[in-house]
Amino acid sequence: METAHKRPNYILIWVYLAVLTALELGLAFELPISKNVKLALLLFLAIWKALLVGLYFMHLKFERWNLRILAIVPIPLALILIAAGMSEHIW
Amino acid sequence: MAWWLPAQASTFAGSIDKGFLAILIITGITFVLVEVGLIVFVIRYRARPGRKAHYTHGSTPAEVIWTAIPAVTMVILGIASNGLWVKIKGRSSVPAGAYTIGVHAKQFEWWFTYPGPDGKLGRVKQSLIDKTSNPTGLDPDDPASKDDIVVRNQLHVPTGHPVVLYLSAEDVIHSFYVPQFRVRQDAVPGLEIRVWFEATVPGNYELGCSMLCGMGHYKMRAQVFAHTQADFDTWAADRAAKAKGEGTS
Amino acid sequence: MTTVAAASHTAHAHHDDRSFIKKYIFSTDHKIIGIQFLFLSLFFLLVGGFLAMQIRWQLGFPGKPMPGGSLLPETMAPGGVILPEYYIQLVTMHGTFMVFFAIMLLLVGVYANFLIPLKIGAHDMAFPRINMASFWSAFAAGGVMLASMYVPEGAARAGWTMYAPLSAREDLSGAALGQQLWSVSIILFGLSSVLGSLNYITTVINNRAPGMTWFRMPLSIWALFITAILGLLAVPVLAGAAIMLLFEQVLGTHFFDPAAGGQVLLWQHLFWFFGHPEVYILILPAMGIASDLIANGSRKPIFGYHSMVFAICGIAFLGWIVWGHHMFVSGMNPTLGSSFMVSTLLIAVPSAIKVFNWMGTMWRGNLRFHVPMLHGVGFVAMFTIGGLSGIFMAATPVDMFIHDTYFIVAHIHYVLFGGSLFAIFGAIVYWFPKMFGRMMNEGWGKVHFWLTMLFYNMTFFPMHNLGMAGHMRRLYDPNIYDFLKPLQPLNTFISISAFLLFGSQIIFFVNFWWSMFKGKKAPLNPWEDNGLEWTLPSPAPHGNWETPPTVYRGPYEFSVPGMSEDYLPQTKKLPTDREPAMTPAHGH
Amino acid sequence: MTQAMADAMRPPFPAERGLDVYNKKLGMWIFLASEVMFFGALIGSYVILRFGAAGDWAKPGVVLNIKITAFNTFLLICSSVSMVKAYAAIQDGYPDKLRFWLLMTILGGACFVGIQVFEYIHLVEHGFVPSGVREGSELAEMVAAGSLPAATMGLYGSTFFTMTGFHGFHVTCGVLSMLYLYVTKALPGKYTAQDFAGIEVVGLYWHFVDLVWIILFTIVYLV
Ligand code: HEA
Ligand code: HEA
Ligand code: CUA
Ligand SMILES: [Cu+2]
Repeated sequence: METAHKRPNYILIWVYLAVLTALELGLAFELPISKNVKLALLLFLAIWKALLVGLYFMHLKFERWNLRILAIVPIPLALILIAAGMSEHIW
Repeated sequence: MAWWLPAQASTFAGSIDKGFLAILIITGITFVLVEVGLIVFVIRYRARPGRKAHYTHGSTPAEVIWTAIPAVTMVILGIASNGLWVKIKGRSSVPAGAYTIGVHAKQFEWWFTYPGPDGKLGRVKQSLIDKTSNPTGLDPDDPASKDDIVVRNQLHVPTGHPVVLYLSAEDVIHSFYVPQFRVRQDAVPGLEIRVWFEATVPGNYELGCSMLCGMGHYKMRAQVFAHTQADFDTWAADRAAKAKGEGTS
Repeated sequence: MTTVAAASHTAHAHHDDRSFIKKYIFSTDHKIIGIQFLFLSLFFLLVGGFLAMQIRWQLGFPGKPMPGGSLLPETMAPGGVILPEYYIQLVTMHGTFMVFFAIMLLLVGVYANFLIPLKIGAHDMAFPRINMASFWSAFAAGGVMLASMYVPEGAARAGWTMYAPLSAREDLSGAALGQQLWSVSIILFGLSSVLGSLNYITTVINNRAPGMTWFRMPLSIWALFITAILGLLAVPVLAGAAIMLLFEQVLGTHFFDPAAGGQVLLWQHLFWFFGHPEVYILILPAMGIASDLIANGSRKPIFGYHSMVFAICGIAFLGWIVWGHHMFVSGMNPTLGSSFMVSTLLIAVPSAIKVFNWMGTMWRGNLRFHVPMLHGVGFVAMFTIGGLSGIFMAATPVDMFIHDTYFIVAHIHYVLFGGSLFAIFGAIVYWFPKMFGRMMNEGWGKVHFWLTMLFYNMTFFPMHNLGMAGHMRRLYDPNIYDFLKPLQPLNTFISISAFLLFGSQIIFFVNFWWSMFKGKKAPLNPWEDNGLEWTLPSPAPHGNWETPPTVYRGPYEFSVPGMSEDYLPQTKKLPTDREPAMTPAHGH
Repeated sequence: MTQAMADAMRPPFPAERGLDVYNKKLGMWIFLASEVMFFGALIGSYVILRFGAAGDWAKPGVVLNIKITAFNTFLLICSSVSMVKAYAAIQDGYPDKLRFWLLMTILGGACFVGIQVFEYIHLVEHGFVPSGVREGSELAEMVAAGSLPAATMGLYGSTFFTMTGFHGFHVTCGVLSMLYLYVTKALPGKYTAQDFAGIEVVGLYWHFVDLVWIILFTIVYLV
């Protein structure tokens, strides 16, 4: 089968990841922003990076839908568990 | 009767038993439906020569019916039970002015702390706990703890007056359980859990630990004395007097 | 794949030149692995049974020397009198063996392995070597668990639920090595069941024969498939928890240690987040198998096949959001309790669909009461009781009273013995010919069924009353409590019934071994069933089919009007049947 | 686009029924699903414990060395890229390029593990252990001095070593399996543009491990 199909520019994604990591590091130092904002930003960046890896390196972006479902199905379950565990402390 | 629900001796024992019976009726009907149905089918449709089964892949109306009925029943049951649940265990369910008692569980005994005349329980610190001199870790620096009465394996409660227990556990999880009061609550290390009840019938009951807590779990038993308010006051009074005498018992 | 694989397998099937070791010990053949699992799990079922007998002796005749008990070491039963610390080990190991190593292995180990390829028309599992690894790690796990009973200070003793901190602190539980071995064994077990699950899921998705569309799969396969998903996602959580517990025991970590900020309830959340899906792992395959047995016994298509499938999925889904019903009085956030109650109650709905559809299947059928059918019907009757008792416990206020009493124990055994185990007995008899080429004895099979049914109810039904009277679980000697003294006669009655129950299992034991060697040779299709597995000789050759069979219809086409026999195999091509598309998995 | 791409992304094996994804790859994805739950349990416990902890957590950088770990993170990301390069190489039919990139990946992973071991030794020397803080160690003094929260150091140690330890274990497994493929298949040149399942599957695993680290690095080292 032909292999001259277009494929994501892996180097570009690598640059993305490096930059985002750098940003995260910047956030790690004492900054004039509230703890929660910082937390939110860090999580946002982490998820962004995770998505890049998942979508391009693991080609989820190019897989059929039912394989994508398979890949994300456990995540809500894990979140339910965490949410329940945390709810112990907010009542 | 020993093989049925124990006597009711608290305000919500009655409603819990009602819930139990309601479910017993719902499930009882279902039970009869299913089991009798099975028996009838087994007899009626047993294989007989020359007979062929009725060829069908099902019936949507029938399935809708026997999906909908349980669904509705369950939702109603859920709503009904939740009302009671909130009354008993809800965050703000503890009646105002309830008589406070501290309950400290450890392998394999129960320690009860009564507030004494000032009606206030003293502060307790795990760090202060000492097997012989200070079993519950009462903090002597806290004025409220001065007149507190600490009793081993004997729970005294007034009837007709709500009681709120502050459950704490020293080592592992234990569980506070008085069948006649229909009250059960785990005592969890690291948590202070409030549980309340109001005894109605004076008498002697048994408090059992209902959470496996080690090899002595089976004998982690305490006596419960439900007094009339008057008797309770006299008991508390002479306990307080004694306490003045020789500190904690 | 088809052609290639088929060719290579034909070679196998014809002259099977594998050495004995490769063929029967380190085999990669799903059928052999299934049989290995069968022996392993039945062994553990027996062990669990023996432990139960000792439990019952202590409860029925507290403090009396147990017959043969003097064989036990002083640390367990001096002079044959069971010690409290030994009693809680008995209870813990009984629960552990029965849940993890008997029922779970019997259903997910034996029948997922044996049935999936045979019933979907595959040559073998997708990953035969991983399959073998799964068996041997389960074997290792079982070995470790068994060994833990023979270490000096005895086995784990915190109940099969292993609540921390009791399980984490040897100074409080009195057992160090025993507790650690439990954790190790469970970690190994977790590995085994993940390897198994990913194999089953891949196989069902990818390796179905032409024409075997999703909605032509037998309900047993549907159930095993969904169960595999539950196992895949739930067991790793248990493994993670067991790892933390092990670290707590050997590295002195503080996950569950409140003194250092750890949380005691964390263990319960982790355990039950696994634990409730686990109990559905223990029942769904039984439900699937029962569906097959009942349809065959009724000579009638399953009533509402599609809704049966959706009910399985519904139960599996709800199973993820109900775990808190084990923690109503644990000090958990009561608002959380309310939501867990509602989700739990809702499980009655898909279960209702299943129970009533089984009855619908029998309705106007032509019921043949061969032994598997008996067990199938017994399953429905008994599981219903167990399920209904679950409703009491699901209602939070009532559970506050009956939690951790024998009411729960009754529930456990009605769903697990009356449910799972009855279906398993049926399955063993039903597929015995496929496994060993011989039939199990019919007459003795019926005797075993009826005696078991009788003594089983005599044993476990009164436990409801014990629970209602307030009899706590895991209680070495109820007579400590005055209010439990009047229950002693009932306890003694239960114990005697339990001994008789165990006794009647001997019939099965003998029948099993006798039939394996002396039973009458099995005809090609002994139960006149439609399943693909019956198109093969018994026992089926390595690689099953030379070329995969073609499937023309669902598995439950019994008593089709206008047909001479009352069954219509899935592979039988009628003039009206079209050849299936080669990629059935996309819709049907 | 998706379908075309999907086919392009799938090595041209004899197509199997079902998901139109060959068994090995499907199996790996399913396995990864279980891994999500496994790490979900460990990470979830960390989140729950930290959320419920009395008193605050040690500040980032006080106990752990962020710089070296940041470098480690970068290393892992690079090894992910080299992995995907190896995959692309063989997909285009260049076994020699495959060998190079795969070797790079293995080296990257090995360095990561090495650095992590070094980090562990370092931490233990300073008194940071799974049970919290070792008596009489440097960190013990800091706790005494109040520059570290005494209340939560126990949890910190427990969760840190469990999470990073198991991640490290996964990396090690990845390195070993890649080494195995390198020696047994890549070197003999068994992989071709027609058959490179092993590379794609081990790649998926490797990227997942990288992905987990991205999360861990953020919530353990930076938050
Ligand atoms: C095979 C295993 C299995 C199965 C299938 C179930 C099924 C159910 N279980 Fe059970 N459960 C266990 C195994 C199982 N359980 C075990 C081992 C424990 C104890 C763990 C321990 O602490 O050691 C336990 C404990 C347990 C508890 C905790 C009790 C306590 O510790 O206080 C609860 C509470 O809600 C519960 C509820 C339920 C419910 C609602 C179902 C439902 O799925 C049942 C649904 C079925 C039906 C309802 C019957 C059929 C339906 C109809 C006939 C339709 C009509 C019905 C109505 C209208 C009501 N179970
Ligand atoms: C599938 C699960 C299962 C099964 C089958 C059983 C079977 C039995 N169980 Fe058990 N039980 C549990 C699961 C099970 N149990 C669990 C999870 C607990 C909770 C543990 C805890 O609290 O931590 C429990 C707890 C428990 C208790 C409560 C102890 C306590 O709380 O103090 C009691 C008390 O009577 C008991 C009794 C019995 C009895 C008499 C049997 C009898 O049915 C046993 C009869 C014998 C057999 C079923 C074996 C027959 C053998 C064969 C048929 C094999 C043949 C072999 C070949 C052919 C090779 N069990
Ligand atoms: Cu205390 Cu059981
Ligand atoms: Cu449950």
